[in-house]
Amino acid sequence: MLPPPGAGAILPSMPIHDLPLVLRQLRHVSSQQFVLELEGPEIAAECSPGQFVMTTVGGDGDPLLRRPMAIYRVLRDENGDATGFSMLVEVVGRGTAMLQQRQPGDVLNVLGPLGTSFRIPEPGTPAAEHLLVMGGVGSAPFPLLAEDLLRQGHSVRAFVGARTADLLLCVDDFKELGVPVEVSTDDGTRGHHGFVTGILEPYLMGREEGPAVLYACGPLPMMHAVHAVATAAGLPLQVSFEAPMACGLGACLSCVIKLRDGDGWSYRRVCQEGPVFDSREVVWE
Amino acid sequence: MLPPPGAGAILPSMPIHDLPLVLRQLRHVSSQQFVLELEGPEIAAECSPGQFVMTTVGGDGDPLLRRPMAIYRVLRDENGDATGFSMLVEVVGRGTAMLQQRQPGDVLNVLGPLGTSFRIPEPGTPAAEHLLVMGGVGSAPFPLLAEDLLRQGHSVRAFVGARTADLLLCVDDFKELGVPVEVSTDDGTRGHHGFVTGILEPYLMGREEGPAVLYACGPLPMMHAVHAVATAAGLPLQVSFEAPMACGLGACLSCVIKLRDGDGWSYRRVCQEGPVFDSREVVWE
Amino acid sequence: MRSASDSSVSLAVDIGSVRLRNPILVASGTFGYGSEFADLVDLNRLGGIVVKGLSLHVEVGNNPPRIAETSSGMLNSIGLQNVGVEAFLTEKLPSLRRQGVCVVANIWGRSVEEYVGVAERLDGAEGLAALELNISCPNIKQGGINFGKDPELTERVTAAVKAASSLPLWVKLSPNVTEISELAVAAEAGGADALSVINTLRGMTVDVTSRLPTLASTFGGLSGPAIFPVALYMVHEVRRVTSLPVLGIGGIDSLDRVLQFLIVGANAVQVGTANFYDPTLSARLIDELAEWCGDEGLDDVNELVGTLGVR
Amino acid sequence: MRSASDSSVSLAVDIGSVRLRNPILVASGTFGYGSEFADLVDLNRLGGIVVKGLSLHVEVGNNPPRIAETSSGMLNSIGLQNVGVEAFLTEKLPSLRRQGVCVVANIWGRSVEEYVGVAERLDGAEGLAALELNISCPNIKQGGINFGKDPELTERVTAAVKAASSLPLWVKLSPNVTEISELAVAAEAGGADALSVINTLRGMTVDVTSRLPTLASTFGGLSGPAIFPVALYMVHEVRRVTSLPVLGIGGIDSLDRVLQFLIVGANAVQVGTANFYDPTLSARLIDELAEWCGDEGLDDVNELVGTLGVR
Ligand SMILES: Cc1cc2nc3c(=O)[nH]c(=O)nc-3n(C[C@H](O)[C@H](O)[C@H](O)COP(=O)(O)OP(=O)(O)OC[C@H]3O[C@@H](n4cnc5c(N)ncnc54)[C@H](O)[C@@H]3O)c2cc1C
Ligand SMILES: Cc1cc2nc3c(=O)[nH]c(=O)nc-3n(C[C@H](O)[C@H](O)[C@H](O)COP(=O)(O)OP(=O)(O)OC[C@H]3O[C@@H](n4cnc5c(N)ncnc54)[C@H](O)[C@@H]3O)c2cc1C
Ligand SMILES: Cc1cc2nc3c(=O)[nH]c(=O)nc-3n(C[C@H](O)[C@H](O)[C@H](O)COP(=O)(O)O)c2cc1C
Ligand SMILES: Cc1cc2nc3c(=O)[nH]c(=O)nc-3n(C[C@H](O)[C@H](O)[C@H](O)COP(=O)(O)O)c2cc1C
Ligand code: FES
Ligand code: FES
Repeated sequence: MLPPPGAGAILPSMPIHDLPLVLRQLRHVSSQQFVLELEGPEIAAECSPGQFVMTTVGGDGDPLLRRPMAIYRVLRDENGDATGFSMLVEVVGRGTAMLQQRQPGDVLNVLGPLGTSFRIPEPGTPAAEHLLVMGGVGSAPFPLLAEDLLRQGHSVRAFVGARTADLLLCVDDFKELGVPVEVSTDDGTRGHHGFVTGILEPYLMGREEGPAVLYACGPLPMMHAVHAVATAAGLPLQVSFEAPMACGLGACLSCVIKLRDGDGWSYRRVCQEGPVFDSREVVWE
Repeated sequence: MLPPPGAGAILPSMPIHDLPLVLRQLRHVSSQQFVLELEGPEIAAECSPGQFVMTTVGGDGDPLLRRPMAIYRVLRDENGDATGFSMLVEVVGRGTAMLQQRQPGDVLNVLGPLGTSFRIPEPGTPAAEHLLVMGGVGSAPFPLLAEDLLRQGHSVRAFVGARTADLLLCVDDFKELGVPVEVSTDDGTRGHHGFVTGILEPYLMGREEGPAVLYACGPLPMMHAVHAVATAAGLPLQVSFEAPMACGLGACLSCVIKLRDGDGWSYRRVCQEGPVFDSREVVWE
Repeated sequence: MRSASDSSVSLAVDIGSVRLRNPILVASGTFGYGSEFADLVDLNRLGGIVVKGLSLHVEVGNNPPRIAETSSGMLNSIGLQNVGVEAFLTEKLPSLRRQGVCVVANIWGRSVEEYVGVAERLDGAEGLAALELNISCPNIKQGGINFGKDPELTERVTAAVKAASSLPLWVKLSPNVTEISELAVAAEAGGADALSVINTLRGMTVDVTSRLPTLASTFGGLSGPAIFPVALYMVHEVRRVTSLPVLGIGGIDSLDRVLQFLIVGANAVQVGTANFYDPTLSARLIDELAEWCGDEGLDDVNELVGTLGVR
Repeated sequence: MRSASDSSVSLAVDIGSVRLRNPILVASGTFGYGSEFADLVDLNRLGGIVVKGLSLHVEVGNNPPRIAETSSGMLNSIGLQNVGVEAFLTEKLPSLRRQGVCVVANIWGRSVEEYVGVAERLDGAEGLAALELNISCPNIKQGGINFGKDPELTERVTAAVKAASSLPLWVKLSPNVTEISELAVAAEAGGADALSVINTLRGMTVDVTSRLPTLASTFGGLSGPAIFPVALYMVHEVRRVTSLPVLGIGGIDSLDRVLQFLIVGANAVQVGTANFYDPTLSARLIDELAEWCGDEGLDDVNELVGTLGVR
C-alpha cells in the first residue's frame, strides 16, 4: 500500500519558488499560537500535505535564517482555486515572536513547497482507516492531509494532544471536516488526562480489524511512543520530523537524522528525504 | 554677549533619560522627509534648542547603533505643558529608512536630552537680531530656537536652503511663528538659485548696523561658507555639527572634531562639547 | 541608466588560467552540489559553483545539532559530510558538465596522502574548472594540528596536491591565525594558482538551559554577515603580500559587499551563508553588478579590482 | 519567583584577591570614565568599571571617522585617545573613589617602558582595584609587532608591569592569534592575576562611493554581538589551560550571553559595545542575574561558573 520506505514524495516533484508574499491576516488562536494567511497561488497550488516552507519572520536579515513552517491550510476562492495558504505557528523563541508582530500587508519571503509529503494511497486504492496523531503545533499539517484523504473516500480520525486545553490545535478544523476527534491534555484540563498515546492505544485495541495507517507529528518523545504503539499493533506509521534548518533545500546538511541504511545507519536530511519518514526507517534512540 | 567659547550649555545640565517612547504620529513632509511625534514629557520638558537624542530605529538590535536626531518641536497640551517632542528626519540610509516604516503605537528607545544647546542671550539682554541659517535637514533644531528667541523679544530671521524646492524644510514653522523666511535652492526650483549664503550675504550687506548673532546647521561646506561670511561681517556664529556617533554620551570618543586648543588643536566630542560650537573655535579645514 | 543585461559591460574575470563568466561564485558547503538550487538559480549564469568539500570516501559527518544561529551569523559543524569523490564523479558532475556549469571541486583530507588521493582521482575529470583546497582540517598524522594554521604544513599539502593534479589549484585560507599573510605566502610557495579567503572563524555557543554546547561537536565555524569586516581585512592583508588571484569570501549579503571585496583587491567572490536565507542572491548580484558597472561608466569589472584609495 | 533584589543569592565573585560585588563589569573604552553614565546607571552597583585605556601622556587619538557600523557589530579605531594618567588621577579617580565605585585602570604603552611608567604612576593610587593590561598595541621598539600576538612579548610586558606595581594585574588578550591558549599561558607565566578575554577582532570596511576605507585609519577593532561566538570559544580555550580567574568579554547583549560566559568558565564578564546602544543594560543584567540564580535555586553565582557539560 505504501511506496517503498524512504522513497520520498509520491507526487512528481514540483518546482520550488522563492516569493515575497503579502500577509493577508494574522489570527490568534491562543496567547502563544496564531494563524498567518499569505496571498499567492504558486506555492499553494502545488503543495501536498506535510510539505513545508522556509519563511522570513520580518526583520531585514535579523534573525539571519528563515524558519521552517508546515503548510497548514490552502486558501481557495469561490471557484475552489488556490489563492494562498496559511501557517499555524506557536511562539517558542525570537523568530516566532517576531512573526507574531507582523501586520496585514507586511511581506514575508517564502521558499517552498519543500520536502516530502505524507504518502497517501493511490486514488482507487480500497478505503482504509487513517489515524492522525498529533501533539502541540505538530497538528499543523493534518487538516490538509485529512482533506486529501476524505476526498478519496477514506475514513479519518484525529487524536490531538497538548500540554493544556488552551493549546489544543485544529480541533475545530477537524470538526468542520467531519473528522472525529479525541483529545488529551498533559494537565487534564480537557479530554484524556495524559499523553495522546493514552487515547490512541485504547482506540486501536477497540477497533475492528481492517487496514489502518497511522500518521504522527509532534514532540520527539510523543512520536517515539506512537512508533512503539504502531509497531506493537503492526500498523504502518509515517512521522513528520523537525530539525534545525538553515536552507531547507538540501544544501547545508544541517538538518540530518539517523535513518536505517543496510545493517547500519546514515544521516539523511529532514528537509529533503523528509520531513515525512516511514517510522520503521528511523533510528529511534 | 556670548559665554566664553566652548563653555558648553548655558542651562544647568539636565539629567539624561533613557526611555521607551510611544510613537504618536508619523507625518510625511516630502517623499524622503518625515516628522515623528513621540509621547513623553520627560525629555521634552527639559530640553533646549540644539540638543539631540539617540533613538533606536525599530529593529531589535538591528541596526546595532542608535541614530542621533535633533529635537525638532516640543509638543504641548492645552495648558502649555510639554507632552512629547518631535523629530524631523531625512532618509539617507538604512536606519532612517527603517524609521520611516514605523507605525503609530510603535515604541522607540530614546536617550536624551543630549549635548549642548544653542547659547541664547540671558533674559534681560537688550534685543538683537538673530539670523538662523540652515541647509537641508539641518533645519530641524531651528523652529525651537526661534520660539525661545521670540519669547525673549528678539527679532529672528530664517535663511533656508535645500537641494530642491520639495526638500525645503521648516518654512511653514517659521511662517506660523511670524519669522521672516528667505529660501534658496541649489537647482533654482524655489527662491534664490544657489546656495543659502547667496541670500545671507546680501541681507547682511543691506541690514542696518546693530547687534546680530548667526546660527547655522547643515552640510559641512555650507557651514564653512557661513563661517566665512560671519567672519567677514565680524558677527558671532554658532554652528551645530554632525558626526558619526555610537553612544551620544561622551564615552566612546567616536564623534570628535578638531577644536582650537591653545596654539594647536585637540579633538573634542560633538556629543558632549557640542553639537553646538562657537564657529571661531572650530578648526575649519 | 543601463539595463541589467547590458552586454557592453564585461564581467568576465580570469583566476589564473581559469576564465569565469563573472566574479560571482558560490562557496563550498553552501550550495550543495548545485542541483539543490536548480529551481531557483540558473546555475549556468554563475561565475562558478564550488561544491561541498569532497573526501576520498563517504563521510557521515558530525552528530546533530550541527548549526546554531548567532547575531548576523551562524555556527556550523557539519563535519564535512559528503558523498565521497566517486559518487561525485558518477552522480553529480556529469549533469553539471552537460549544462556547462563552471564547477570547482573543494577537497579535503586528514593527511597529505588523503588530499593527494582525492586530487589524483579528480585529475582526469572532465568538466572541472579547478580544485579548491580546504586546509582548515586537522592533520591526524601530526597530533591533529590544523593544516591551515601552520605555514609549513600549508606549503607541504599545497605542493603535494599541485604535483598530483594538473588542475588549477586554489588554496582556501583559514582566518584563525595570527598573520594570514604568512599562510598566503606559504600557499603561493607551494604552488597555489589562487587563494580563497576566508573559511569560517572558530566559535561556540552554549544552551543555557541544558548547560551543554549548542553544537554536538562543541565548536563550529562562524559564517555570515557578522564576519564580513574580518574577511575584508584578511583579503586586504593577503593582497599586500601576493599578486595571485584572490577569491573574497565571508559575509557577502549585498552588492555593496561584493564591491568592497573587489575594491580591496579580490578578483572574484564567493557567496556563502546568504545562499541559505536568500537563495536567489547570487544570481541577482550578477545583474546588479553589471548595472552598477554600467552606471559608473566601467566597461570591464576588472577596472574596479584593487582600486582602494589611501586616505 | 524571587524578586530581583533577593539578597539570598550571593553575587559576589573573587578575581584573585579582588572581591567584586557581582560579576557584571563594563569594558574599557565603552564606559568612558564612568561619570558619562552616572545619570543612567548607579555606578556603585556595578561589579566594576574598567576605564578607557590610560597612557603616560595625553593622546589625541586617530583621525575621524573612527567608527563604522557592521552587521551586529561595529569597528572602532579611536586610537586610544585618553586624558593621560595624570589627569585621570586628579580629575577622574577622586570622585569615583568617593562614591565607592570599583575602578580598574586599563593601561597601555608603545614600549615596555611606557607600560611600566603608567603602572608605576598608578601604583600608589587610592581607590584602584586592579590594573588591566591592554596588550593589543604595537611595540614601536620591535618593528611594530603587537605585544599581544607574541607569547614572549606578552610574558615580558606582563612581568615588567607586575614588578612595577603592587596592584592586582589583569592581562587582556587579543583574539587575533592562532592559539589564544599560548598567550594565556604566557601571561600567567609573566605573573598575571587574571585574564580578560577578548579584545576586538581586526577588521575593515570600505566606502564604495569614495573607494576609501570607512575608517580614517583603514583598520579597526570589531566588537559587538557579532563577535560573541568567537569570544566564548576563546574563553573556553583559555579555561582549558589556566586556572587563573577569567573575565569574559565580547558581544554581551543579554543575560543569556552572560550565563554562557560563566558556564564555560568565566568568573566575571565585561559588557562593552552594548553600553552604547543600551546604556542601562549593565545595571539590568545584575538584577536579571540575581533573579535567574534565584529561579534556578542557586544560592551563589559561583556555583554556575565552569559547569559546562559534555555531550
Ligand atoms: C519541517 C518543519 C516544519 C515545522 N512546522 C511548524 C509549524 O507548522 N508551526 C510551528 O509553530 N513550528 C513549526 N516548526 C518548528 C519551527 O520551525 C520552530 O519552532 C522555529 O524555527 C523556532 O524559531 P524561533 O526563532 O522562535 O526559536 P529559537 O529557538 O529562537 O530559534 C533558534 C534557532 O533554532 C531553530 N529551531 C528552534 N526550534 C526548532 C524546531 N523545533 N525545529 C527546527 N528548528 C528549530 C530555529 O529555526 C532557529 O534557527 C517546524 C519545523 C520544521 C523543521
Ligand atoms: C547631533 C546630530 C543631530 C542630527 N539631527 C538630525 C535630524 O534632526 N534629522 C535628520 O534627518 N538627521 C539628523 N542627523 C543625522 C542622522 O543622524 C543621520 O542621517 C543618520 O544617523 C543616518 O542613519 P542611516 O542609517 O539612515 O544612514 P547610514 O549611512 O546607513 O548610517 C550608517 C552609519 O553612519 C552614521 N551616519 C550616517 N550619516 C550620518 C550623519 N550625517 N551624521 C552622523 N552620523 C551619520 C549612522 O548613524 C550610522 O552609524 C543628526 C546627526 C547628529 C550627529
Ligand atoms: C554549512 C556550511 C558548510 C561549509 N562547508 C565547507 C566545506 O565543505 N569546505 C569549505 O572549504 N568551506 C566550507 N564552508 C565555508 C564557506 O565556504 C565559506 O568559506 C564561509 O562560510 C564564509 O563565507 P560566508 O560568510 O559567506 O558564509 C561551509 C560553510 C557553511 C556555513
Ligand atoms: C569604542 C571602543 C573603544 C575601546 N577602547 C578600549 C581600550 O581603550 N582598551 C581596551 O583594552 N579595550 C578597548 N576596547 C575593547 C573593549 O573593551 C572590548 O574588549 C571589546 O569591545 C569586546 O567587547 P564587546 O563586544 O562587548 O564590545 C574598546 C572597544 C570599543 C568598541
Ligand atoms: S536544511 Fe539545509 S540540508 Fe536540510
Ligand atoms: S558619540 Fe560617543 S563620545 Fe560622542
